[in-house]
Amino acid sequence: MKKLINQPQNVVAEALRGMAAAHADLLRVNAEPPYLVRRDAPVQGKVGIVSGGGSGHEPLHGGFVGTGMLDAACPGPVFTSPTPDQMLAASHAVNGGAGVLHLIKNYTGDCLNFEMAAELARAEGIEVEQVLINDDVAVQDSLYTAGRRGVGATVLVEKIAGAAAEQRRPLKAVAEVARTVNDQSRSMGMALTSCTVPQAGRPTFELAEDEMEIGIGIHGEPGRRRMKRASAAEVAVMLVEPILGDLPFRSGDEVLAFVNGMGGTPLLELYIMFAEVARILEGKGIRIVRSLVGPYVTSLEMAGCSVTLLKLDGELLQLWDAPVKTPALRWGA
Amino acid sequence: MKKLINQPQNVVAEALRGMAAAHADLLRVNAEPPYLVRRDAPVQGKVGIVSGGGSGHEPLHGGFVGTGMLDAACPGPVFTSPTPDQMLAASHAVNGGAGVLHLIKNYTGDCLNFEMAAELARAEGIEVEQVLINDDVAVQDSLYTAGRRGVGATVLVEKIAGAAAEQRRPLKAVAEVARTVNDQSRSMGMALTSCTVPQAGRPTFELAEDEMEIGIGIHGEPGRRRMKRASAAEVAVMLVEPILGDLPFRSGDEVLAFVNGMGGTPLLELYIMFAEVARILEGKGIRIVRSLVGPYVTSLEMAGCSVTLLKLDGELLQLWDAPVKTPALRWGA
Amino acid sequence: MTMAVTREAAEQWIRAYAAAIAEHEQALTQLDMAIGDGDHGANMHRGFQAVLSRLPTVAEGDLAALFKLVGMTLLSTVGGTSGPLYGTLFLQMALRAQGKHELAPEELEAALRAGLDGIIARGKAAPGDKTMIDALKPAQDALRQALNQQESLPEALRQAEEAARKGRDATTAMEARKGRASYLGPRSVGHPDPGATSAHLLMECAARTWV
Amino acid sequence: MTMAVTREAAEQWIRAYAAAIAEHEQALTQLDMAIGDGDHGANMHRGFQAVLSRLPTVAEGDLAALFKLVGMTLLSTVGGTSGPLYGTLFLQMALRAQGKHELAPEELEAALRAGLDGIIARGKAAPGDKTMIDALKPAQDALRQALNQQESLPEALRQAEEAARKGRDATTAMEARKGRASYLGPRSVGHPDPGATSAHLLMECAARTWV
Ligand SMILES: Nc1ncnc2c1ncn2[C@@H]1O[C@H](COP(=O)(O)OP(=O)(O)O)[C@@H](O)[C@H]1O
Ligand SMILES: Nc1ncnc2c1ncn2[C@@H]1O[C@H](COP(=O)(O)OP(=O)(O)O)[C@@H](O)[C@H]1O
Ligand SMILES: [Mg+2]
Ligand SMILES: [Mg+2]
Ligand SMILES: [Mg+2]
Ligand SMILES: [Mg+2]
Repeated sequence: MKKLINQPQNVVAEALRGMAAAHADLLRVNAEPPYLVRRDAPVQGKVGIVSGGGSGHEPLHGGFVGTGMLDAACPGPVFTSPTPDQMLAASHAVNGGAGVLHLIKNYTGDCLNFEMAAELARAEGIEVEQVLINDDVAVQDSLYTAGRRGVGATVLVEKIAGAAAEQRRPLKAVAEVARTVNDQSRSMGMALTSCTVPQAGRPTFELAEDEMEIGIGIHGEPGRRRMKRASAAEVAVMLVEPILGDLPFRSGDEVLAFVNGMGGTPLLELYIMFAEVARILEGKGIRIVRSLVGPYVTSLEMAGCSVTLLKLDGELLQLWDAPVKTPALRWGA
Repeated sequence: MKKLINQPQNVVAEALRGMAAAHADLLRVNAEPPYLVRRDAPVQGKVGIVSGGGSGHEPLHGGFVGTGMLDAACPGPVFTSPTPDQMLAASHAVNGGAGVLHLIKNYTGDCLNFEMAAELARAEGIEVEQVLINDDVAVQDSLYTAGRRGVGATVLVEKIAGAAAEQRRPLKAVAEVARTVNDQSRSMGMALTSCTVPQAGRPTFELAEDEMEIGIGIHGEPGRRRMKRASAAEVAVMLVEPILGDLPFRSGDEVLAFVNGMGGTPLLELYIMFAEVARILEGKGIRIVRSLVGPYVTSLEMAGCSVTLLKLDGELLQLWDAPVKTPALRWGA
Repeated sequence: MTMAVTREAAEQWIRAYAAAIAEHEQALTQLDMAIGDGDHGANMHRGFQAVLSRLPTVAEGDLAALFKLVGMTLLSTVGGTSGPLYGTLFLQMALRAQGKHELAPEELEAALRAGLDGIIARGKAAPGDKTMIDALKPAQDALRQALNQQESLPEALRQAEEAARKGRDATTAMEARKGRASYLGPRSVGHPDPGATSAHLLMECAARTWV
Repeated sequence: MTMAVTREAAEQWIRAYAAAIAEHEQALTQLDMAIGDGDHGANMHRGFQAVLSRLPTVAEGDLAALFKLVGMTLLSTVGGTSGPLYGTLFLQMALRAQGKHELAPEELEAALRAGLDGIIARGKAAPGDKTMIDALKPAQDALRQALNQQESLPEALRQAEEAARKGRDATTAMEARKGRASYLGPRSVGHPDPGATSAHLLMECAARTWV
């Protein structure tokens, strides 16, 4: 296992120590139960936004804690949902009297734990709203599945809801904006390699040198289908076409295009993918007005990428452009 | 070869198309000869800063073109220095009458090409200064080598020199600041895996599952020595001790600590490394007052990391904190 | 111990299960690597090691205290899908064991059924969805039926264990419709479900402990 | 063609070298993977393919025009260490071939020596540093000596090629002191130098073309 770690069971706790040491200007880390919270939390009168999920997706979520995005993040063990006590403690820590919004990627584990946390928080008098993120078009039929997964759109929902909360919009309105971003976003991902969960010690799946997986999630799971490796141009078509058909996106739409790295794919390749995505969209008359390129929602060291498109309107655009100051996303501040 | 590319020989040109599509608000891309230049170049009265080098180190250098950092970057083929005509054209494009500073990582190829470019530029009436970056303590004796390599400090030199130029300091003064940053910086890197140059098609070297290389550069070269894999804590000692001893750094020093990912190592592990580095520095009475964690000077998809320490003073700190607005480094703007 | 499950016997069950999970950690994780995310063994092991370390704190308590400790510990240390579900199982059992220091066979059956109902209410999985339900529900049904037929508790548990094992084995042929494995669609067929496997182990430990 | 190198013969040399580089691209890259960064073959190939495509633009020119085109093309398409160095070689040769349509053996020798001196001035490598110098300088010395001894140009070139080959082979045992390979220190020993290998090929093409 080629990892820069000490004990496999300590990776999350030790990475949190690193976050605390590196970003004391932006956030604080609570060790037990583990959560990260913006330095000045709770902000009186502001909706507190809490997200979280298994670790291994860094910078998601801890890297997005700060001004204009998340108030707190709850890290679980690698690829394992955190627990209700973390979410409850984080909700208390960010509750500035205007209620707390939980942003939840739609995985059974995350849903169950956040549900229990909300029950506990409400019982303790905190107003809680929850928004499920489920943008992955690779999961096709929610009658026969746990429903679409939350993937790339998570960053966009967190950023935009964070901006809305920063404007002191009320809880219901912030939740509403978060739901709109999720509704207007679609994603799909692929992998060239698997990844190795530290405690498992070997890759979750094996891919031959000439194979790839299309329709993966972000937990090292194999995807919908295994195929022969293809060019960046061909991969872009396989990812973008299902996205476009699903919303659907139409000629004249203005979008935020997000090419996300899964962790092991260098930026050079992500920009090649971005060029291919841009070419396809241009051919359809869809205009890229904002972009994001980089490893933001990762799956440890997996090689691969995902594409997310968000249909923008003036309101979402203005919230996207609003200042944000977190370890991993920062502008205007 | 597990890469998201089309033709191996086109990777740089296609990635540049992606950069242009994604970051039109910050920069322009010239295709022939290839260079990236900040959108509003040349800025009248401001020293123009040009860097460049082989590709495969993204976001270095193109990702640092914008306000407060580089005015232009010249990308060569993967791991191959760009050519004098690129540097000459870029120097013309950024010359706002206050002269041009070339920031050069100390590799024979880069030095030779930038030297020839400077000869040509001066012959065409552009005032040119050059600063060599050579912070890699893994290269020990410059009598028997091409001299120390430029690695992690490159980002710090580019950022701080960029801030000095933005303040409209004259060419000699900007070069002076750049030299100071280089002089006060030391780095060392290690690899858990090699990387594959697209046109070579297979890994530059092979490492067994239980091996690592200590003292690597950023071009997929093997390092100074091959060792059995060690824990993050042990690796941190191997990287930090030679750095501390070299400047030397002393108790009471204030530093910027930069843990850099080589491309294939996830952020989770980089933060574990940061925690280890912070622990060592704390033990020596050295205070981390600024930090940078992430893949900034990469070697394609190589797994591994490097550590850079920069001894700060009030002047450097103020320039580091100054606004920067580039694709890969951004704050205060 | 055939007439009722004492406080001591219940703790033996928990300890036996913790040991079984420790022994099968890698195997459970490998099952989860095939159709999930490769953490089920680690999740359960983390949880039950925490349970072991906290057992002394309820040494004086009744059965409800024991089950509540297990449930709360799983809830706050396991995470993922299995944490809330196994946590719910034990919390529901605790509700049925209020003030009790032993459970008669029928009381045990009712407590386990409440636990199963809790899991179904939370996870909303139905039999055939390829989850832990596919081991737990047949086991529960077999247990009730055997007790209704006046079988001894050990014999009833033996039948329940057998039903859990068959239920676990039946998941191999199923296409998952809940949890992470559902994302694989038809590719989930051909692998046993990790949660059904850990659930069978729970029944197996009961049958083995309470002879 | 034994008395002088004509414009046509010079172009044949360049074309032969471009073909040799194409043939040995992978081999050169592999040598560079061992002690460098794995691009020497690709670098040289890119450069000489560009040269081939531009040769028609100087079809009418003299030897200086030919060498200048080669030098400028290498300079603007190869990059890395070998671009400026091989570029300098040909630019220096161009200076010695001003207005000429053929070079007598001594003129050729002087032109090549100027090229070598240019490489040394730029790269500051000394013999024994494990660079292209270790093939080029022995070749150059052998060429001059043979011509001094009144050998024919083909025979002198044969001896030069042989010296280049021996020089190339001698780099295997050397520890690099210049270029990327120097970072490896003692680990650079045991591998031939890529640049010395491509430099030998250049002499080999001359010997083969100008018989
Ligand atoms: N909705 C559900 N109801 C009941 N059990 C479920 C449900 N979804 C998943 N499971 C069970 O959970 C097991 C996986 O647990 P685990 O790997 O610990 O959590 P995660 O899937 O979050 O990684 C599956 O094998 C399955 O038996
Ligand atoms: N200072 C120098 N002088 C002469 N030749 C050199 C020098 N440094 C390196 N070389 C030659 O350059 C070759 C490498 O060229 P190449 O791989 O194309 O460039 P780079 O090293 O920049 O990747 C080496 O094998 C060596 O022969
Ligand atoms: Mg999990
Ligand atoms: Mg090179
Ligand atoms: Mg799992
Ligand atoms: Mg090379």
